[in-house]
This record gives sequence, C-alpha cells and structure tokens, in this order.
Amino acid sequence: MSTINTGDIADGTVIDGVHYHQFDIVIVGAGGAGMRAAIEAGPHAKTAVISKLYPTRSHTGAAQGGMAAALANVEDDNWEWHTYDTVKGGDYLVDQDAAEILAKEAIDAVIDLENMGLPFNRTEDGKIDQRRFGGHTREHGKAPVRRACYAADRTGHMILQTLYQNCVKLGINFFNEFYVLDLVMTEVDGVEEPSGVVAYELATGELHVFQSKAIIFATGGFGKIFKTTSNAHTLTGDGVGIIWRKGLPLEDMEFFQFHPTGLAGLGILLSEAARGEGAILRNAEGERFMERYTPTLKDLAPRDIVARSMATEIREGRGAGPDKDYLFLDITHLEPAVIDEKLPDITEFARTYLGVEPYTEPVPVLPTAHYAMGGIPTNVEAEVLRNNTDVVKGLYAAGECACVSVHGSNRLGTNSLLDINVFGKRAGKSAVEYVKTAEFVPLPKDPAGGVKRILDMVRSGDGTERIAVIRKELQDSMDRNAQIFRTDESLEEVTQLIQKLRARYKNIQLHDKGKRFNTDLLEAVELGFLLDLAEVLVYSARSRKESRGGHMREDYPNRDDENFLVHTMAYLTGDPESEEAGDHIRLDWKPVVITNYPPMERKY
Amino acid sequence: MSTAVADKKPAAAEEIPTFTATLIIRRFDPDVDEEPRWEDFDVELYATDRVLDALHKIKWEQDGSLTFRRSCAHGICGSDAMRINGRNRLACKTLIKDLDITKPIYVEAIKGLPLEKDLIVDMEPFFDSYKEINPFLMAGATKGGKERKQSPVERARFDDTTKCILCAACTSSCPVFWTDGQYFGPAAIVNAHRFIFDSRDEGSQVRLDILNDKEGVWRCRTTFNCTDACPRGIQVTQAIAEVKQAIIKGKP
Amino acid sequence: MSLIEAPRTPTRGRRTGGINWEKWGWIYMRASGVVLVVLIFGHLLVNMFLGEGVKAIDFAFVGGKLSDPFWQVWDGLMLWLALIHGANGMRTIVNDYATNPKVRTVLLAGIAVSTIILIALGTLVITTFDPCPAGADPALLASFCEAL
Amino acid sequence: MPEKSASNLVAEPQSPPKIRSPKRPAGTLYRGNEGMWSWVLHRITGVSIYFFLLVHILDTALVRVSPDAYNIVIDSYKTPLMGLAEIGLVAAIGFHAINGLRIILIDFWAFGAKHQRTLFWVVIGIWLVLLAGFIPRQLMHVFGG
Ligand SMILES: Cc1cc2nc3c(=O)[nH]c(=O)nc-3n(C[C@H](O)[C@H](O)[C@H](O)COP(=O)(O)OP(=O)(O)OC[C@H]3O[C@@H](n4cnc5c(N)ncnc54)[C@H](O)[C@@H]3O)c2cc1C
Ligand code: HEM
Ligand code: SF4
Ligand code: F3S
Ligand code: FES
Repeated sequence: MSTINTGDIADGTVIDGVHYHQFDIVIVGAGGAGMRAAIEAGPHAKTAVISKLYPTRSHTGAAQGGMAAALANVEDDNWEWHTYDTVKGGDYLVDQDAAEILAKEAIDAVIDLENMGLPFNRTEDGKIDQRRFGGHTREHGKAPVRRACYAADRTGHMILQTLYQNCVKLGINFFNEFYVLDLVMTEVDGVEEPSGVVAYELATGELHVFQSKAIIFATGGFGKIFKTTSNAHTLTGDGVGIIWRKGLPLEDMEFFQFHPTGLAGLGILLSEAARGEGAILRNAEGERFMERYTPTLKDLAPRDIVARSMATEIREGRGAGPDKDYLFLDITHLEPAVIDEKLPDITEFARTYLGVEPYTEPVPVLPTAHYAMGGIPTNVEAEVLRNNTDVVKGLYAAGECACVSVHGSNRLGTNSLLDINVFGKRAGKSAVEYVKTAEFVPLPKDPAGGVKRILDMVRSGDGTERIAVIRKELQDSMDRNAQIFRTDESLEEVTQLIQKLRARYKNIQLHDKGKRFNTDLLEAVELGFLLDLAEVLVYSARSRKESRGGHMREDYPNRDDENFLVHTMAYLTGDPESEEAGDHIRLDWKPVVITNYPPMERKY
Repeated sequence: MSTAVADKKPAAAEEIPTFTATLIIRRFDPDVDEEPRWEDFDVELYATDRVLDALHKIKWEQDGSLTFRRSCAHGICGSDAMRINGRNRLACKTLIKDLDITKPIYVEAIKGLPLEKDLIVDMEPFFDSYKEINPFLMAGATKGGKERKQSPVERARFDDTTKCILCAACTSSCPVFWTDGQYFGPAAIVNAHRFIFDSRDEGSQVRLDILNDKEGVWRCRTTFNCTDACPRGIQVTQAIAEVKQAIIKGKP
Repeated sequence: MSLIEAPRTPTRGRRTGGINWEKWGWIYMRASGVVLVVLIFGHLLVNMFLGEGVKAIDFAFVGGKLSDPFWQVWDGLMLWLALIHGANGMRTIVNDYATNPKVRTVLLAGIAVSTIILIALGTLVITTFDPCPAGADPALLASFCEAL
Repeated sequence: MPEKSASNLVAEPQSPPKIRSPKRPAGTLYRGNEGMWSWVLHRITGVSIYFFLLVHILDTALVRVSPDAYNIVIDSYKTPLMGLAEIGLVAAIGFHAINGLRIILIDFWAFGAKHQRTLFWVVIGIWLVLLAGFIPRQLMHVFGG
C-alpha cells in the first residue's frame, strides 16, 4: 500500500497545492463541546481546533436557558433524581449508564465553568442560582425542581465565551474558517483507521491535510434539514455527514427534537426558561391548554409532549391568527423587572422580529426544529463506535453531533449544555490518554483526493439548478412530512423527493468560480450533507414503527417496548445515488443500557 | 388574557404583500477588482424581512457570488456586522421596515479592517487586540472544587459587558480606530471591563496597565459611535469611562 | 492586501511601563480646560464685549492691562495653559492622522519647538513689559504714563 | 406571519414609486450621531483656535517691540472683515469650551455618558445663547460708530 510516510511531511509542507500539518489531536468544531475538549487536551498534547466559524460564532452561543446540575443550591436535589428525569424524559431510550455519568459529573462541570470565570446568576448568599426547566423534577416526578444553572437567558453565550476565553488563556491553536470536508482513513491490517482530516480554507480556497493521532468530532447539529428551526444557517451537519459517508454508523437519527416555543414563522427560539420563570402557553381562546395534557408539570412537561400538545391544539382548530396556525406564550403576568433581569434577550427577540411587546402582549409561538438527539454513536469515553460493540481507534465525538446516548428519544432542556461539557471534557481526556502511546497512522496516497473530487464535482457545476431551490424544497418537505407527526406515507413522500433532489443536485449551477471566500461553493457542499442526513433520518423514522419521545408516528401511536426498545444504527452500504434508500442504507439495532430504571409508562 | 386574542383582528387570510426594495452593495472581488464597486439589486421583500434576508435572496436567487458572513440569523453570533445606510449594524437585526425603503439601501463592509471580499473583512487584527487584554479570569485556585461566591450586586457590576458577542460593530465604527488601526478599540476595552470589574478576578491591575497604553483607553475621544452601533445595547463608552477612572484611581 | 481603508497592521509592539504621559495628558486636558473656560471667557469679556469691544484695543489698552499684576498673572496663566493644551491636542491629532513616521516626527517636533518658543516669548513679554516705553509718542500710551 | 406587523407596514411602502438614486458614493460617510459630530466640531474648532492662538501671541508680542508696531497691526484687525472673523473665532472658542465641559461631564459622571445626546443639544443651546449675546454687540462695535 502506498502511503506518504509520516516522517516525510513536516508541519507546513505543501505538496501539489495541499498543505500538510501534523498534530497529536485534531478537534473538529469550536462550539462548546470542541472547546471543552480543547481545554482538556491543549495542555497535554499538540492540539489543533479546526472550525468553519470563528469559535465565538458557534451555535452554542444561542443557547439560552441553562445547564442542569443537581447542585441543590436553592432546594433539595440530587444527581439520582436528575438521572431519573433524564431517563424518563428520553422515554427510556436513554443508555442509563451514560445518563448516570451525565448527572453525576454535572456538578463538577458547573463548578469547572464557574472557576473558569463563567458569570452565573447568583443567589442572595452568593451561590450559583438555579431555575426550573421542563421535565426536571424532585423525587422522581413529584414536582418541578430548580436545577438549571443559568446566566440570564444567555447561558450558552456565557459558556461559549468562557470556554473561548480559556482557550485564549491556554494558547490553543485555532484554524478558523477552515471547513473540514473529509475524514482520512487508512487501511491498517485490514481495518480502516483514521489518520487525519482534510479541510478547505475559506479565505484562500486551498486544501489542508491534518494528520493526527486522535480526532475529535464536535461539529454540532443539523437542524437546517428543516425549514422552521432554531438552528443557525451553518448547522448543516457536516461532521455527521462525513462520518456517514465513511460507512460508519449513525445512531437514532429519527429522533429530532421540536422545541415548543419558536417565534412563529421564524423559528427563533424563546427559551423554555420563560416557562421556567412562569410563562404560560395559551391557545386562541386564552386557555392554558397544557393543564389538560400534563396536569402535574403543566407547561413544564418535556418538550416532545408540549410540542405535540401544541400541534394537537392547532389541528383541532384552537390556533390563533388568520390561519389559526399559531399559539401564544404569555408572560404578561410577570413583573417587567423580573423579565428584564431573567429573560432580557428573548423579550428583545419578540420585540425586534415580531414587533410584539411581551410585557403586555402574548407572543405568537410555534414548535421549531431544535435538536438532534441522534448522531455519531459513542461510548461513555466518547470513542466512536464502528458497530454495536467495537470502537474506531483514535476517533472521538462529543456534543450535539454525537449520540452517547444520554438523550434517548427526547432531550431534556438544559441537558445539552451539560452534555457538551461533560462529554466534551471526556473526549479531550480520552484523546490525551490515547495519544500518549499511539503512533501516527500513515496517510494514504493523495489523502485530499476525495475532497478534490467533491469540490471539482461542485465547482464544475454549470448546470441549471440553484442550490437554494433544492435546499428549500428539501426543507419544506421535511417540515411537512417529517416533523412532529409522521406517517409511513409522509415519510415515503420525502424519501421520494430526496432521491429526485439528489439527481438534481448533480446538475447544480455555481455562480462563484473564485477561490477566495467562496461561500457559494460551500453552500453546495453543505447541501450534499443535508440531503444525506435527511435521508437517513427519514429512513430510520420509517423503520421505527412506534411512537416514542420526539418520534411520533400517527400510524403507530403507541410506544412499543417489545420491538423497539433499541437504538437504531444506520449504515451507508452502497451507492448513495441508487434509487431505493434501502439499497444503500442498512439498519441495525443496538440494545439500550438499562440499569436502575425499568421502562414505565411516561406520565407527567 | 383572552382580550389580547380578541384584539387580534382576523386579518384577511390573503397573501402578505411584498414590495421591491433596491439594495446597493459595495462589492469587491479580490481576484478581479482593483477597487470596490457599487452594484444594485432589486429584491422582493416582506416588511418583516431583515437585511440578511435580502442578502440571502440576492445570493440565492440572483448572484451566488455575493459574499458575506452569517450564522445564527438572530443577533447572537456576531458574524454579520456591516455598514447599512452608513451605520454599523447586524444585518440579521435590521428590519427592512425600519429603513426608508423609498430610497435604496446601501450596504458595505465595516470600516477600518482590511477588506477581503464583498462584505467580508479580515477579523484577525480585531481578535488580536481582544487577546491582548487577557480576556480570561485571572484568579488563584479555589478550595476543594467549590464555586467562588459572588453576590448579586457584585455580579451586576459587570453584567453589561458580559453581553459582548465580538461582532466588531463598535470597533469598526470608531473614528479613532479608522485612523491607523492601532487603537485597541472599544470591543477589547469592553472585554477588559468585563474582567476588571468582576469581583472574582485578581488580574485587574495587569489589564489596567495594558490599557493605560499609548494605544489604550486614552485614545478614546468619546464619540459614542461604538455605543450607538452595539447590537447588544452595551453602554460601551460608559464602560470605557469606567476603565479610565479605574486607571486614574489605580483600582477598579 | 493593502486594500481599502486598511489600517496599518500593528507592527511595533505596544509599549508598556515607563512614565506614561498619555494619562497625564488626558487629565491635563480636562483640568486646563476647566480653568481655561474662566480665563478665556474673562479675557474675551473684557477685551471684546465690555466697553467698546475690539474697537478699543490698542497699545494703551493692552499696556494698561499688562501693568496690572492681576492681569499679568491672568494672561500668563492663560498663555501657558492654552498653549500646552492646544499643543497637546495637536499632538493627538498628528498621532491620529500622520501615518508616515517621518512626517509624524517632523510635525511633532514642529509643535514642540513652536510651543516652547511662543511660551518663552509670551512670558518674556508679560514679565518684562514696560507700559510706558521711553521715547514713544505719549498719545499712544496709557493715561497713567503721564504721571511718570 | 404575525399579520399585525406585516399589514400595517406594507400599506405605505407599497405605493410610492421607487426612487432610483443614481448616487454612488465612493464609500459612504459614516453616519454617526451627535457624539461623532460633536467630536468632529471639537477637533476642527480646537485646531482653528490653536492656529489663532499662535498668531495672537505673536501679535501681542509686538507690544514689546513698540507701541507703533502694535497699533498698526491691531488697526489692521479693525476692518469689518476681521470683525466678522472674530465672530467666527468666538463661535469656535464658545463651542469648543462648552463642548469641552460636556466631554468632562461624560468622563467623570455616569449621568453624562448616559445622556450625552441631550447634553450635546444643551451645548448647542448654550452656545446659541452665547452667540445671541455676542453677535449683535460685536456687529454694533464693528459697524456702528
Ligand atoms: C436556540 C437554542 C437554544 C438552546 N438552549 C439550550 C439550553 O438552554 N440548554 C441546553 O442545555 N441546550 C440548549 N440548546 C442546545 C445546545 O445549545 C446545543 O446542542 C449545543 O450547544 C451544541 O454544542 P456543540 O458544541 O455540539 O455544537 P455547536 O456549538 O453548534 O458547534 C459546532 C461547531 O462545529 C463547527 N463545524 C461544523 N461543521 C464543521 C466543519 N465541516 N468543519 C469545521 N468545523 C465545523 C462549527 O464551526 C462550530 O464551531 C439550545 C440550542 C439552540 C439552537
Ligand atoms: C475654553 C476652554 C477649553 C476647554 C473647556 C477645552 C476642553 C478640551 C477638552 C476636554 C479636550 C479633550 C477632548 C478629548 O479628549 O476628546 C480638548 C481638546 C483640544 N483642545 Fe481644548 N479646551 C479649551 C480651550 C482650548 C484652546 C484655547 C485651544 C487652542 C489653543 C484648544 C485646543 C484643543 C485641541 C487642539 C484639542 C484636541 C482635539 C482632539 O483631540 O480632538 N482648546 N479641549
Ligand atoms: S461591544 Fe457590542 S458592538 Fe462591540 S463587539 Fe461587543 S457586541 Fe459587538
Ligand atoms: S467610537 Fe471610539 S472614540 Fe471612544 S466612544 Fe467609542 S471608542
Ligand atoms: S447572523 Fe449571527 S449575529 Fe447576525
């Protein structure tokens, strides 16, 4: 096998216009998960963080409400209750060993952040303040508990800034505005092992190969497969897509969370913290309808339930507005001073984008695509799985792109900021451990070849199709057919469409043929990932013939533990362009880890 | 409560009307152009659209080579600071209805940082200044893995400046920064302020010394462009004034 | 890419330590400013507003004022404060806009030299001024010169 | 979608024909607010006063040379043109001084920074009053007997 010997490519070598770099650890993505890993890895190994955005532009910064940890600063609480809530919230599809780690390590994760400088809101006696959040309860569901540590409604912003600040402090190496487009695998003794990544430098249009012993994926979610979403334009799931194209499995892709309170028509999120602080959902008649669905937790029920209840209200004609197609989030009964202190940003969003004054008027809201529970399967050490049991040596994933699975079929609010900190840290630690003894895997011949082919394919595009048109058709259809309510027919419809779009995608037209800052090119590449991920999502969803958590099948409205208390594992096995999704996607199932909490009916 | 609903007139379920707005964008392609040039685009928009939507429409429907940064689309990531009708703003926070659309909307890159392409400038000098002020908590270890205490009053002291999203709207609106780009700029000072006035921090003096520099706070001429430009509503000039006071007094 | 409105990329390291004039300059601008308001408006009031205004200014008028120790101190202070204030202000402006180091040095030196010369000259005039120079046309002098 | 915002806005912009401005500024002027313009004025007036001061010290120094020399120069100032220029000078000093006080208030007083915009208009107000007092009197002195 012909390889470029590692000894030959000193850092900074340029061969055929491709730049070569060597790092012990490469972290792809500079959101919360990536930077948390970097803080762990940076001081112990030669580390690079590659990100398509400046780190502080990552979408972790958009997170608002809080980060859960049973600190018991304001009322009685413990991590075991937190574990229970996480498991129940995820409709028992949660791997309970992982959930236990999440809840246990939450406390340190918060303290770590505080020590790094995060300006949490404080209680009168100077401790970190906590607030209520959906699905978080005391004594196994008795009543809501204050568990979410927060900084106004900008918790994610503060986390992102604090992590970045600490990366600056540690002098972490960032490669900003570098798009990782491929994972390089080399065959060693018959097994494919990761040897590096290939990145496209936005500013120059040049390719960079980063050879490294350990690679951590932390590329965030892919909400842009939907039209109405709280996710950023840049959340196109590149990392998950790259892993998929390598033939590695993706877990539980059918589970996508729809957050109940997006600004109607826009999808911009109004944090659950609003309801944590007392906001109420109302229908057109002004009724607090959540009382009917979940009498104990009411508006603070988990998101899947609230979103579904909202969709039901609208279906049954109790929506507001000319088309009866939205509901209201009402905070008019809260003191303006409280609103200003605790919810300043989201009220500002309502004012800016809808022209609604939340002090006096209820805010129009609608569920919005929010969070991918599924993703790259990992074990609790953040090692990526190549099948149900084996790991890919030297490859790690953390954050929204990963699936540990601590969120099961529905993530609880505030558990994701927790996830990125706990498992980001674990990924960093594992990688450091690994590189202590590992050698560089030699790069294959022409490691950037795959990316060159993709780019050439896209760049040569002088077809007739516009990227935006294809993307919009995909997103519209996903919203119509694969959102809160799904049926076999609706899923079939999107599947068909994706096949057609994929054909049209080959005929796209690119306006920008330049090298520098060619965002036209990148949007095209990103669309490729969106199409792939939408297809896996839909295909996995069709095969899960039950309703659980974020996945609601109208044709199978009940949870079916008999057949489906398992994780979906999807593999790309053939030519993705083949007609039938089933020809190139293979599904497998992975058992759920159950320790203390046998599945029960989920009532709130 | 139900009154609020009754108030909502069942506005006719007809199509929401659109109108045509003209955007004049200052474009620059480093591969071709010697000088930036202005180019017009007519776009169909809703009044509730933002300038970012207009730019997207142009990019997606008319000219894919139009280049700008953006991500979150709701004023939280700081990617899309640009000069709209002569003022720095975030494109995603500027609603078309708030502009006078009987006139064309001028859009150009922020000023004072090297122009790279269309609306994209080189952000490195900006982040370099930021990094120079030690933008991280400097404090000794805590005992036994505990949180540091901080009262709500102490926390409130620096709340305003924690909101910064590093969008550079302020720094690139500052006439002093335009002159030679050596001035630290308001964003760096804002981020220094965030730590100088944090009761947990022990490195204030270091930062005050850094900002007591030739290119530090004293170059600020209180022109308030930064405060007016800040999309997060941070009282930037006020924060700079507080840092000046702290330097004079020798303590925060 | 030395393109549009590109500032110089920071080349020299930023200076720290040493006596820092910037802070004192800044304080001085404010302190002198407040005092100057009184001095300058007093000056303007007496010279241009009261009596017959500018019309009345001649050697006799100035002589009359400058022989009074009160006005001597007043004008002296004004001279020093205003010149240094103005010169420091000009220094700031030169620092802002003169990007060429040579040009900048020349301009700054020019400001410094002219300030020193003018302060010296002005001080000399105020302290050694003789309101009734011998041999001058008495009609041009202040009325009190006759008494001599 | 919230029909509220959309409908009442669109009514107006819809009708007027689009005014196509052919203007292509080479890079638009930054449209700062009061703060920026007050600084521009402060700078311009500062420089003008500085140059005036240089000349003024030199001419006053002539008192040391001889009464004749001084009076000749001063008399040449007493033309109507110079009288008007003096109005400009006083206006400049007036603005610079009052605005200088505004800057000092902003620097040392949180209220000042918060209300700088209002303070700017107060400065303009005081400045106008000052000029209203000075200009008629000066014109009287210059053009009157
Ligand atoms: C509006 C909103 C509010 C939320 N509120 C909460 C909350 O209150 N509590 C909570 O717990 N969770 C919340 N979440 C969820 C949580 O914020 C996210 O799941 C979490 O921040 C994801 O972090 P991450 O590090 O995995 O990814 P991100 O922060 O999205 O970072 C992804 C990173 O990967 C990089 N990247 C992507 N693709 C590439 C590529 N091809 N090459 C190189 N780099 C790449 C990006 O540049 C970016 O740096 C919220 C989410 C949203 C959208
Ligand atoms: C009458 C009372 C005066 C007051 C209250 C005053 C006040 C000030 C203040 C506070 C500044 C600092 C501005 C800043 O840092 O942004 C300043 C700057 C300046 N002043 Fe004065 N000043 C006065 C008179 C003068 C005089 C007489 C001169 C001319 C000799 C002068 C020339 C300048 C110049 C050139 C600047 C620099 C402007 C700049 O940097 O933008 N000032 N003044
Ligand atoms: S202070 Fe405001 S304008 Fe400046 S970078 Fe921060 S958020 Fe942007
Ligand atoms: S714009 Fe510049 S001059 Fe000072 S007040 Fe703001 S930093
Ligand atoms: S796109 Fe994020 S701030 Fe505008």
